[in-house]
Amino acid sequence: MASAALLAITPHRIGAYVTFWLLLLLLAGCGGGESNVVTGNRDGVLHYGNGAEPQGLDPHVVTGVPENHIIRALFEGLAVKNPITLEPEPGVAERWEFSDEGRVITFHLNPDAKWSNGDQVTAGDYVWSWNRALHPMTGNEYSYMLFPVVNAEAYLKGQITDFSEVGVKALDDTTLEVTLNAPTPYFIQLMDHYSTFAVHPETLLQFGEMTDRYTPWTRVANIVSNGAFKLTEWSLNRRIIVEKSDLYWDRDNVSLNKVVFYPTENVVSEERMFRAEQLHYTQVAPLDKIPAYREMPDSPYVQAPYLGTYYYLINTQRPPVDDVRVRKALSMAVDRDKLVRTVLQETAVPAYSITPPDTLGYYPPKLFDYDPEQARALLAEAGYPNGEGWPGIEILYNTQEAHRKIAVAIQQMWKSELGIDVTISNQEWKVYLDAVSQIDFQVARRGWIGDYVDANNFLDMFITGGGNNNTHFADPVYDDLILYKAPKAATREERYALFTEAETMLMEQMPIIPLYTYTSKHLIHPSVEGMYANLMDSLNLKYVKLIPGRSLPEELR
Amino acid sequence: MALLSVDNLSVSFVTRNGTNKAVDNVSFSVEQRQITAIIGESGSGKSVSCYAMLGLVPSPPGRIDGGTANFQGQDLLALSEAELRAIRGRDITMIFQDPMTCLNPFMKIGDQLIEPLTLHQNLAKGPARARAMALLDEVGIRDPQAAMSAFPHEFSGGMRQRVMIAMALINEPKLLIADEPTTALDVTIQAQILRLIAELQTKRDIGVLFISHDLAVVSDIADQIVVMEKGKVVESGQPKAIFDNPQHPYTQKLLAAIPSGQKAADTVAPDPLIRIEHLRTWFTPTAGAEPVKAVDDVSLEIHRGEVLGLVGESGSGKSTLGRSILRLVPITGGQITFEDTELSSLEGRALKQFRHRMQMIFQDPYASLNPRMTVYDTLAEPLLLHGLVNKAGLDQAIRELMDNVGLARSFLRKYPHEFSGGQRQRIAIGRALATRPEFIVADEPVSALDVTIQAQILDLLADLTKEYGLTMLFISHDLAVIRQIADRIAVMYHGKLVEEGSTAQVFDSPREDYTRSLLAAIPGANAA
Amino acid sequence: MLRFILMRVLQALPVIFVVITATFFLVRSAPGGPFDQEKVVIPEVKKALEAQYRLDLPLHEQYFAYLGDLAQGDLGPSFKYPGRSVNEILFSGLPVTAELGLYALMIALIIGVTAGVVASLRPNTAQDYVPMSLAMIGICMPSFLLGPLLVLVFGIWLDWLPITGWGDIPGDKILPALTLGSAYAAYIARLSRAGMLEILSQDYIRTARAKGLPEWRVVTQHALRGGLIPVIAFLGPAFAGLLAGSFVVETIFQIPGLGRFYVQAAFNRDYTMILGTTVFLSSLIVFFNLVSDIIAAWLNPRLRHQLSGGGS
Amino acid sequence: MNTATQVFDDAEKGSSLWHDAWLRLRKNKLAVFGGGVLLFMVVVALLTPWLAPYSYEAQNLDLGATPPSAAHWLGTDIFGRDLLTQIMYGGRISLAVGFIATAVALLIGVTWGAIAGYVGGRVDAVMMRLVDILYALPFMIFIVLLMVVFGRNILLLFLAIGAVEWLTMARIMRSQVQSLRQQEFVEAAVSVGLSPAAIIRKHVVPNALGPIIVYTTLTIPSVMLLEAFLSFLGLGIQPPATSWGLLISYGAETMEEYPWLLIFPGCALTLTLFSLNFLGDGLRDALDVRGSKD
Repeated sequence: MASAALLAITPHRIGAYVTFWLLLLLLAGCGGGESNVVTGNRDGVLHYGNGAEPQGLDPHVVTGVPENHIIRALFEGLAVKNPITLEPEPGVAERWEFSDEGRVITFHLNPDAKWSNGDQVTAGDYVWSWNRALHPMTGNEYSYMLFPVVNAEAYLKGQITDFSEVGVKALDDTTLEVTLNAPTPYFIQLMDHYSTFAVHPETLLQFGEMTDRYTPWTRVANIVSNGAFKLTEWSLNRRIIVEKSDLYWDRDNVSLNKVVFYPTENVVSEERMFRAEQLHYTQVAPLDKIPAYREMPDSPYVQAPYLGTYYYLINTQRPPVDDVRVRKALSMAVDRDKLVRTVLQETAVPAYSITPPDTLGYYPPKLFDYDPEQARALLAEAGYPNGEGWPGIEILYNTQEAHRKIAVAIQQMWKSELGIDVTISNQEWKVYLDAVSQIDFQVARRGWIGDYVDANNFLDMFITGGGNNNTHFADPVYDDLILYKAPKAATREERYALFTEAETMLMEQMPIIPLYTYTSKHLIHPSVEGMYANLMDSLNLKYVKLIPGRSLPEELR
Repeated sequence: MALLSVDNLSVSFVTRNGTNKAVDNVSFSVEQRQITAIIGESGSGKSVSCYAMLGLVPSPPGRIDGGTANFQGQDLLALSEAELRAIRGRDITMIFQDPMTCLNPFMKIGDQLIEPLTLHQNLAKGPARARAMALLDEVGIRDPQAAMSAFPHEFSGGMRQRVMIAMALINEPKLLIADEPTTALDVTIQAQILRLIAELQTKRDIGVLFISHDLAVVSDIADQIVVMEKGKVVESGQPKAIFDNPQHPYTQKLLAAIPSGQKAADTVAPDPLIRIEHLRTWFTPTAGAEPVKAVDDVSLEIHRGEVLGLVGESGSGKSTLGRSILRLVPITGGQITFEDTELSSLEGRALKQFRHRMQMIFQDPYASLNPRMTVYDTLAEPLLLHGLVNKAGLDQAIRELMDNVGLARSFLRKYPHEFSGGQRQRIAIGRALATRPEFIVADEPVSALDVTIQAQILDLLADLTKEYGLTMLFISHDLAVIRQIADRIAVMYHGKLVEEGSTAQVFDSPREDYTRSLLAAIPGANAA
Repeated sequence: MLRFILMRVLQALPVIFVVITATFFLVRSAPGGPFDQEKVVIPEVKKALEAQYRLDLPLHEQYFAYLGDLAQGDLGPSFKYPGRSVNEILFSGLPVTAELGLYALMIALIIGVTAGVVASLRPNTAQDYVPMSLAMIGICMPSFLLGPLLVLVFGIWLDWLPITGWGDIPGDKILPALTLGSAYAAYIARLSRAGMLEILSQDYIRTARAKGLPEWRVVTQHALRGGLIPVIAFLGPAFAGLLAGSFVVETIFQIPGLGRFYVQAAFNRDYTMILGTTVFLSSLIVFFNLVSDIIAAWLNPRLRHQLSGGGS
Repeated sequence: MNTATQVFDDAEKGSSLWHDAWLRLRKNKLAVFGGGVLLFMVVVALLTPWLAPYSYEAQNLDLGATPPSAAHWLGTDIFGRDLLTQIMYGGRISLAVGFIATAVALLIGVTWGAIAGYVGGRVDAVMMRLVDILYALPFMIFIVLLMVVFGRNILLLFLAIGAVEWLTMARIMRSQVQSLRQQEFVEAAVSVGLSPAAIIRKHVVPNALGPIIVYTTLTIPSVMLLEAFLSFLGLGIQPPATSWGLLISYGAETMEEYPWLLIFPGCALTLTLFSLNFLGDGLRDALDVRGSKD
């Protein structure tokens, strides 16, 4: 009877209680109002998925892509890249001229170029900043960007201590003279890389020494920058907001009033934010969703070739891959077309060389193709006919879904084409890095994104003892080609021929197995204009415009 | 017209193992201003019949099969839950057996007290509190103001039962059901509570339904006695008639079970087996706090072959003394000598060797047996541990033990929960005897048992003591029990030994006031 | 009370100290350093970096230097986020994570206690099985699955709730709190069911019924308090666990909390950050255990005397 | 024990706690169902190499992810591999990890907790402080170190999981033992002269099994998911070997595009979870010889 009472009263009461809380929860959720995109389009605010929280905003301290996007909004280099052609265009320097067969560059700074506190950007600022960028105490990981400059490398390595010996001089406030070791065709490009940017010396010195890495000078209240935008909010892991700068020399051509950068680490969340119109732009697009996006009319999905190669490193000293025939067999057994078509959903281009095709007009040779017959023959020649006597091989990759998919597919290709035993092994990022730098692996996954558009940036990795070589590949002829012959080449054609020669040597020795060339993959809201696809995935926010009234395709609503 | 008249009430429990008739065609009545007592052992259905009337038997498994319970012209059994609730706590109130568990430990006494008032009479908090305090005063709580904001655990059992009574009376009920209200209490407290109930009953003109297993307890206060056995009423009538001229054999058995008489004094020459000198056992509940002096400077001799009765209220330190002798609690100071061995300094192997010479029987046979060990395993463990028998002789030894403690051999493979309290206590006794000890501490071995069972166990203990030539320290709060079994008596109060002497001496000419108050509290003076 | 707290804190200090020491040497022995990157850093630059962060000193000197800084409340500079101190990062993330944890705990309590109590009222019926089965799934449903699922249903399909952010759009705190809280709700449901079953069989519940109290008052006023003590005891460790375990939820919902830093610090070998978060979290664990013990003791009048430090 | 049956006649014959529990368990339909499902899973796992319709590593990249069909009952994953086969092979790993790692945790946790709770005092304080310390250590660094120091193997996985899960077990056990220690039957065992080890083994542990069993049934599924996390960190199994945890986490990423990749592995885990729970509850009730209370 007591229980009968329970039935009669309690569930009713508790039901009401539950309903109450559910209602409360739901009510709290109502009234979402307009989306970011709608309000942003009206007010000229771009909502930008930036991939991660930047380490910081000090151009000489940080490394990485998310940092790049924000720093290049806040600062401007001597030259900028044309958003479509990537050819250099005036930045802080309104013009520059070459002399001494291209070894000396004289930059003429725009007198209208101003720091955000009103000070003029001077050539002296650049000398001071490059001193900072190259100073051994600063610990600038991208200092090598300035190595073409005379004595820059020696200064960084402490071989000389007097910065005046380094080839950079301020002739007057608006004239900067840079002396290079050799003619360096891509040097002007580097002026758009943040490690060569100028910082405001007085501001930095206000918070510490020149070489201090961790002073608060980049905080909202302190920072002084010279770009199209200035920093107005920096909430850790929440958002960074930059606002159009009134002192920027080209302010009349800047359309956006504000850009909000979001640290969108989770790819799936980022895509969902885009779908919910909380973002105009995503850093990437989730692979599995791309086919569906592609099929939409007026698809917001934008894909473009990207200056990066995905490849497998091979330890050329560890059996069985110490045998070049084995390396070639492995490379030829990979059906790159199929890999790209299926696992990668056509978001990459099959690669047969380390340098991506059309790197500023350079097209690497295609020296081999998917050829299981020949692969088997090579393997047999090396002493493993049909995989007999094969000691086993392991593919190392760092823990990430994309790498896993590639490794699983390639493992199966090798197994089925060559009949050999292949294991794969994933490791946590730093453990993986450790193994790669110690060359403690047989085959390891690797990717290289170009710092600047030039084949040299890819090919000079494999010089003997190069920090990013990681394969034990060593060939004096190759070193000679890259280090001495190519820089001295008189013409672009001659230089590219030398690169082709080097590339051929590399593929003959096969210390790496190139797999595919990257693409950049973004979701861009239809209301955004002025975001041009290019090889560097380089986006200059100053050209971006928002057109209100456009909405996402039907399929996404 | 009777205040409550129950006719042909039948209640059964439906379980997976079948239907079990707990109350079978029971009829009884409570007259206004009178006390009706229902007597019976646990399981006789006495409580179930009362709970069933008030809708307090959980259903399922409980089921009321039939009957009526007329209370002020209403059949309680026909009322809806809501109607019943209006009566419960207002016209009919209850007090329960164990005051330690029946008060909500998380609520202040005052809040619990006024709950029936605010609930049934819509009284505001202020006047309700005033009423509650007056009532607390009436039931003998010294500082009602403080008591109102105290929590139950701050009170002793007797005080809590007073609070329960106050709570039951606060709505001026017509009928009070008291379910074994004194069973869990010390003997002196029991007397006080009984007196209180009787007083309040006459003063307030209420009918009382008093449930108990102990005839002696109700003999002083009941106007009417109903004896129940196995769900049926076997006899009912005026107390005088029941006591003087019991008709039913079961009633006769109940009467016989009331502990009475005194053990014939043996004339053994005092030969001390255990000598306790200046024993102190103190506990420090939290570091740095004032120690609790459970046993404080006690000196005592236990003679070979005697049963020494140790008497005292709960908290007097009598159990701690027993455990100290057996080295079950660490002692703070003093000496215990067993024959010639200094016990307090024994450690490890030597102590283990000694353990089989001294054993203990615990108060609660529900708690002292490992619920996951069969009787066989329980008895085998000490035998094997001390190498008293080999594997081959094990079964034989266990059979003997079973026979000795009066348990059927077919029980061997059962678990403790399958036994009644008395049977369990027999198992516990068997386990204690298994090691063939010389000395046994029996800590309230019969306090948790029904009165008839209590008599059986006492007889068993007496027989076994003789048969095994045991020396026993028999700890109890119940003087009647002690009197029946002990050769000598020691009385403890607040950790100290206050009186010691032969049974006759202590009963006939107690030296201390405290002993006298204990003696005065023995219930059922007119029944004995 | 003060004495009780003081005792507990004194007991906790050696634990925290051992945790610091063990963590310090553990992270140093893990392969890979804070400055290892995919593009190899020039050795001279790496050396300069290590010098800036005292990593060039012998390990024991680094350890003592760290302890010295710690004693002054300085957790050092972050390796991964130059220009930010660990203190600063912790205190920027803590309020958010704490708020998230608090909401999650509230949701867990509301759902868990409700389900547990409902189930306990009619054990072994559908009213018991349904909430308890849900609870079981809830315990085992990983947040990396539940989070996206909730987003999909409530954020995308139904379009009722915002899917990311924290305090930017009204209602954007609901889904993260729900995701984080659900596993705890499930545990609480089981705990409160068990606790309630235990209490409902107590004698004093019978007393309450005998008073004529309606069943809901018996449950809410008499049974709930005792029945929830195991839940309270669970809350302390749970809250600490929520803070440490909020990583996945913070990542899914783009919440600027502490959890992301905690996990990323380990991936980045951001030594000071790992140590800082570990010290911080272990102190929190101690703190919340203490708080929940105090609350449990305070709720239980029989234990309240412990708080005053003396016997009853 | 066997000799006993010779002396006593049939009526007196009984059984041990475990035999008795078995008899009770058999009567519990849900528990039998749970046990049956688990047994079925174990048998399937053992026979998978012979039962599986496809090879677990054979890919059909051009087929890609397809929903359930006649050829592939549960569909295929993005590599065109048969999902049913993947789940069957995954079950081998998951069940092994779930049961063995939990057993490791159980063994350490119960022993540790029982000793700490029974002995009490300073020993307890030291033992439980150690548990506190292990709780507070950064788990991920710990795992990475384990991996580096010992290399990668499946045993290490058990060790790593056991090393985390035993902590809670120890706490539960300790609180159980602390309350059991004050029971009179333990005191009785002391007075009989049993050694502390024997008391813990024979009197304390069997009576503390209830909550432990319930916690264990909850631990096994979460261990299966933890394995996925460790595999991500590189400690666990390596592709193409798979487990339910891994399948679920892959499936979670593509829940919109290929829902079957999430649903079916999720069902496998959920079914295990419920079976375990039914069995666990049944086992707890069966071991509770007191049966239903009054």
